[in-house]
Amino acid sequence: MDNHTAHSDSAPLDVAHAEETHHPGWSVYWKVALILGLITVAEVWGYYVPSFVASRAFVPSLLAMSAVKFAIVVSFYMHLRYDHKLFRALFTGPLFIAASTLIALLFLFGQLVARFGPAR
Amino acid sequence: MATTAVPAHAAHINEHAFDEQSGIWGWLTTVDHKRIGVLYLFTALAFFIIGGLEAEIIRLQLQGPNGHIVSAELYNQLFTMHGTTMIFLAVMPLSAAFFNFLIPLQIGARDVAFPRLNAFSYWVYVFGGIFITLPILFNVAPNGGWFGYAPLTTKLFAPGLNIDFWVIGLQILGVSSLAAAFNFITTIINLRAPGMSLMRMPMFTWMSFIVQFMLILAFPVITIALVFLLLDRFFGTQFYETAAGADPLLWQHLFWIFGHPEVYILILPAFGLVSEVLPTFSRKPLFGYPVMVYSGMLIGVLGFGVWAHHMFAVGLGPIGDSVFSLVTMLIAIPTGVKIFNWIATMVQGQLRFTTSMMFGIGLIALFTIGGISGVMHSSPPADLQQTDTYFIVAHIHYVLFGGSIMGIFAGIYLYFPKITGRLMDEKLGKIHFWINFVGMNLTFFPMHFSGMLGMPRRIYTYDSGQGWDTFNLMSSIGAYILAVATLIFAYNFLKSRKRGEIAGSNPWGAGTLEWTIPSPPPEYNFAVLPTVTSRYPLWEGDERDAESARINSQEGKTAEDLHIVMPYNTIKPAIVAGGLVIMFSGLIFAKALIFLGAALMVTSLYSWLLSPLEPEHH
Amino acid sequence: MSAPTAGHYTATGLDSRKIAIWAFIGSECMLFVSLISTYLIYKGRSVVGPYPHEVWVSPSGEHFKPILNIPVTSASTFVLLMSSLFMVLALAAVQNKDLPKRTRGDRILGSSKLWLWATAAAGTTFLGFQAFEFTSFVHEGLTIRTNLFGSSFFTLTGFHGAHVTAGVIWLLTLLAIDYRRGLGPKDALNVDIAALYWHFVDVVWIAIFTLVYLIK
Amino acid sequence: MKGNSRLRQILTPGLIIMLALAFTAGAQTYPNSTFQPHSELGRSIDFLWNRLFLLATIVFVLVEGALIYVIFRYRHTGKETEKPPQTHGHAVLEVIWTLIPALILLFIAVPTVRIIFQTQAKVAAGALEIDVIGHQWWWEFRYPEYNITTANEIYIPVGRTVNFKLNSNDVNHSFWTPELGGKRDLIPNHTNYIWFTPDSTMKSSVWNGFCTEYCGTSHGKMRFRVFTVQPAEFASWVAGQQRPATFGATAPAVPAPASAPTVAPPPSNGAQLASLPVGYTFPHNQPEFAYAKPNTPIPADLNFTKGLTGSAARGMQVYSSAACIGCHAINGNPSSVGVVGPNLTHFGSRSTIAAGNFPNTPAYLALWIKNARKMKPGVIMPTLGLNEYDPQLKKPVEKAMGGLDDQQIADIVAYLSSLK
Ligand code: HEA
Ligand code: HEA
Ligand code: HEC
Ligand code: CUA
Ligand SMILES: [Cu+2]
Repeated sequence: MDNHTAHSDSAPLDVAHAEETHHPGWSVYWKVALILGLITVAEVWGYYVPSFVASRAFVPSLLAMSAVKFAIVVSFYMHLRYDHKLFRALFTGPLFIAASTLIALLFLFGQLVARFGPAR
Repeated sequence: MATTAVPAHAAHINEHAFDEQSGIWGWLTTVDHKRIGVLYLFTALAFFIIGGLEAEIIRLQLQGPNGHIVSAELYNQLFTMHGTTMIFLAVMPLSAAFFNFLIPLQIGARDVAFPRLNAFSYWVYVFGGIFITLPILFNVAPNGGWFGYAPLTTKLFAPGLNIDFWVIGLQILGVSSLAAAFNFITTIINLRAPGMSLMRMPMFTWMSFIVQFMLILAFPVITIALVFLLLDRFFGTQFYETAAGADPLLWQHLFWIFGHPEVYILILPAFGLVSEVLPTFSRKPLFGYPVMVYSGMLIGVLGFGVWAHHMFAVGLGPIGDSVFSLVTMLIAIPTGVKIFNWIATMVQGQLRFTTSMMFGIGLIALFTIGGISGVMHSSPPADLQQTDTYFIVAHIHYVLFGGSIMGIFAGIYLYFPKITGRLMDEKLGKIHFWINFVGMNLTFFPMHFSGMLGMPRRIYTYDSGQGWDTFNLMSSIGAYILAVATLIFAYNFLKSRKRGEIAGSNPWGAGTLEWTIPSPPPEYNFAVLPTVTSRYPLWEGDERDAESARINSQEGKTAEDLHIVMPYNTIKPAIVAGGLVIMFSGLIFAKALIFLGAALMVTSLYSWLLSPLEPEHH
Repeated sequence: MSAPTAGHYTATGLDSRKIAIWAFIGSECMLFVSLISTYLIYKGRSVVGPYPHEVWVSPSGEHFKPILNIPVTSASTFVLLMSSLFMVLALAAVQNKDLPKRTRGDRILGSSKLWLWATAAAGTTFLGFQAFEFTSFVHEGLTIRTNLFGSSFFTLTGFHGAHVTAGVIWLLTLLAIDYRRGLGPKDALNVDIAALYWHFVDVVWIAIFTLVYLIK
Repeated sequence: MKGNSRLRQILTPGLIIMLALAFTAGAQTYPNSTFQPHSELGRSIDFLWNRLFLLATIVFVLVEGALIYVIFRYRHTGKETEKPPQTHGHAVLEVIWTLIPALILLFIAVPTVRIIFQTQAKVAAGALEIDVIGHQWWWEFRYPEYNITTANEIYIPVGRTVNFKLNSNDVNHSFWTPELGGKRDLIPNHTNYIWFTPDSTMKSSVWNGFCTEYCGTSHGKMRFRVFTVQPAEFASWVAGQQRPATFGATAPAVPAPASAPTVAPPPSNGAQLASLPVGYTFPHNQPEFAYAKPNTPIPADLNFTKGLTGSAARGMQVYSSAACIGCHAINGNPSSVGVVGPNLTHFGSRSTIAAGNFPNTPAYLALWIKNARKMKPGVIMPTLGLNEYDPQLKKPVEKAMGGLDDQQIADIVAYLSSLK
């Protein structure tokens, strides 16, 4: 559209200008891949250590490791760390609702009772 | 402060609005958000009448004890289709009509972000709507209730085609809603005119914005619930097979995780419309704008944490009951804030009781009643006496009819002149309002009594001597009165479209952007993208607002005159939609159709994606 | 995707398609959460075997090992994880197409075709693993109809697999364009969107791998 | 708007009168009212309801009152010369009308949570357990303590806590007796409980019960009856139900309950018990319980030969060689062990048939056996009358399909009616 520039002096007020996104390069990407790989190795290794599997730390630590992997991919490969804050909001909001729903459902179906509340 | 930015000029109808591609072909291929909005409006009103007719038969059957107008089988189809039609085919698309028509106008855009996707959403809706509605003519309509609880909907207990139509139909309609929601989110974020900051957006656009997020988060859940049911019914999986150990509560949870946000999806657009109506006819800006925005957001977020209040009778356990009860009660607070802020908007105003205003005030009065009965359900022990009785039916109609439908009527009377260039007949409008108001209360208020006096819902007949006869008779008479009201409305609507008084660009003296442009708006909406400096550019904007309003209120120029690039018309989205529906219906009719539909869909989709949206820039 | 707003004024200065894909990803979170919840809710509720982690006895008295094959799935997980690396390199290559390439390393890193192929190949490998897993399950007596575990497992991983398949098709379409006319910085956004989708599908697998395969 | 408020002026008192009517009218007019609780569960719900209703009324009056006032006060007169003040908001006011609803909700939330935990606590020991099993579209009731299985009608002693253990055999149903307490769903693979104590001061009465979860075609016809009777009457009923249906034999002289009830009857009632007939049945025909008598009309095209007399002895023969035994059980009739339909052991002692839809009289029973599917849509029990049109199979019943002629049906009626 050509003629909207009539008022080019009035910039949108609430949003930043399209910023140049400075994505990291190979030097960061391969390190990220390495970390991801190492965590995966740790996860699988943990699966094969019976004493660890039996311990109370097993489930929480597996969850933590996968959460870290999740966060790394999202923030580096999906550039959420570098991109416009709008994208962060578009992703984390729904993710929050989704995660809460998952937890609530597991609680309601008694899959989390042991940890969070007394059995009925 | 400029009192009004609209230059006084003789009101006449903007002849250049819809003529760029007229005839049926023009409507089939249009990608213009306004025309798609009009299509939505007409289609959804038609479905509203169909849903209403179903309700009338229900009321005829229940008019007295042991009624036998329809059989039990047909009755069960009628209430299922009444609920499904009203929710998915009438109220949601009526809201969508306003999303389409209004949002780009309110934010100062020339179209939505993805015009062809928009056309696609509409066609999927129409085809899906026909798909799910037609079976009632053959006595094979869905009959599982609008929330289709498993295991009643599994093959074992519902071997017929009825539920197949429902599962597939809803799946199709979900595609339409999702596609539209992505479109509007993007549109609102990205196509606001210069200066149209988020906190200057008209309240209707804000509420719609929130609704779009609720849509994209709620619909995937019912999609999955339906996929499970579909796999169970067609491919022998066991998600809802109790013999295999399945828990019927899975369906209920998944459905209501969708279902509760859905009810706010139904009400927030109406809230938004009323938030346009009240300031316009009070000549005052909306009271507490920021709080209205935040309360809407809060309703949206909390709406995802209350679903199990539909399941207080299933035995969630005391902790689950308590938590969901408390969160449900919390929702009353932001909703109350809205009610009070609307009333405060009118305080000290100069209230003009146009039909639109009367429907707007009607919403406040009636929705409050429905909201209050909602709070009464939110206390689980008390709800155990109420759930699945007519007390619930009373609640849902006070919020849905007294809320959504009243708000939508307010919106139709307000925006009819913008859509058609002509005013609706105010006298008939007021008659419509009063008959509607009386009929509505006569129909649904007695249901509070029949419910608390023990009448379960979804019963196709009841025995005499149960103490329900009088209340049911009242409800039925009320329903017939509502039919009269609806007929008056339909007459007014059709008559005024052709012969109504000519409106001019701003017949109500309203303050927002959409009133700066001619009625009906030209295909490009704004000759120049406006510059916005306030929430009500026509009331309180500075001279830059006035300038853009002046330029845009000029009529008679075509897009070509102004060198504005508009998207091509195209039939492809409609074909993709057709392919999608053919593909799904193949599950019922013939496997070959699945492949045929898929092939049609994929090829036309590629052809759509590879063809340019609009002429190259020059 | 065509570019409906390319060259148009936008309020945020961002491209509409990128906003739309992020909204889509947000929506997909709910989709997969519904699937994962169902799987977890039905865990341990099947009335007949096979079971994921427990030894089980068939009606005819045979003893069977737990059905999930962790070594194979670990390998496929690793492949999918690496595909994300390839994808991000493909995007960088497209974005930096016009930069001078001096060393051999520059040329390798700057080859969008290479990395797109690598990503698509990794995706296909993952799908191959999945096909292998599914067929071996069927041989061991687990189909989508066998029990609740079968139904929820195949539906969850099948949905994920369908997403990967769609992603591979998308990548191949991009490759076709790359061969026809070369992808350059002006196409970066198209590749970026595909990349976001691809990474998201990977991220979902990260969650599935832990919740379905590793936690007993 | 003048008219607007005038309407309200008429409506508001009208509504109040209607409410008052609804709350005060006796069981005669509103037999299923939730406002006349007869158990402690019902009363705690009623307590909550009263609180909710009071607060709701206050909110309603305030909001609608404010609305009407504003509509009147600020209507456009045409005489205004200036634009109204362009107020944009008022922080203090907005905080106030956020806090007041919050406060009101607190008054609801606290007793709500208290009553949730109170009513869903584990039932006290000594409660009478009744297993309720939902079927499309009838109720199976079992008293594990007494080893009784019956259908569609339950007897419970006043003053003793009953714990209903709810399960379903097919789809979801919901168990509700409005006057005794709230509902609870019957869900397959999911055991639910609801317990309450019928008021010990209550005279023997009957209550209507309903299925309130949509469960298919005849959901609207899935009803039941609850008889709250004095402990002695209950004991006598139990004794009667525990006897096998020894057709033709005389009843044993002394009632001998298999296991003595733990709570009821209290010792002081011993004398009374002896004076009661064994196999007590509630005198439901009294006019004050008219609401419990079904009024469902019979389809016009369903007739039965007039003047036939049935023989119970012959009836037992016919019954025992007809399809009936595949679905119905009668303790004492070794061939009749089906589980698809209601247990008929003491069928003669029930006051209604077909899940509370018809009075249990020979005329209705005969028609039911002849063509159940015409009398209640969708039922699983087949049409059995010879040459009768079966609305589900869409064809008449032939001899080969087990069709029974009217005389045979009359005999079965005689037999079943004798099973007191
Ligand atoms: C437009 C749709 C809509 C809306 C907006 C609402 C709003 C609310 N609903 Fe409603 N509801 C439905 C549509 C809707 N509902 C439908 C369709 C069903 C039935 C589904 C089915 O079974 O078929 C249902 C069922 C339903 C149930 C389940 C009942 C049952 O089946 O047992 C419950 C339970 O808590 C409930 C609660 C509420 C509450 C607390 C609100 C609140 O959001 C209301 C808040 C508003 C107010 C309270 C009024 C204004 C506030 C003030 C003036 C402030 C002061 C007020 C107080 C302090 C009380 N609703
Ligand atoms: C927005 C939603 C909406 C709307 C507007 C309505 C409107 C009406 N509803 Fe609706 N209703 C629901 C949503 C809605 N309903 C839902 C979700 C359920 C639950 C379903 C379930 O249990 O699964 C329900 C259930 C429900 C029941 C309970 C059924 C049962 O449980 O057995 C009843 C009973 O009276 C009823 C009645 C009515 C009536 C009389 C109207 C009236 O307002 C209708 C007014 C009439 C019309 C608007 C059209 C009449 C027009 C004509 C006659 C003109 C004819 C013109 C031509 C031929 C050109 N509804
Ligand atoms: C296919 C199974 C089936 C057969 C065969 C069958 N019934 Fe039934 N019967 C039922 C079911 C199911 C009901 C419950 C129907 C309802 O109320 O919805 C029922 C109900 C009844 C009732 C009412 C019971 C009550 O307490 O309300 C009577 C009496 C009865 N059957 C008698 C008979 C007789 C006599 C025959 C044979 C001539 C027979 N039935 C054959 C399944 C069967
Ligand atoms: Cu059983 Cu409704
Ligand atoms: Cu809800």
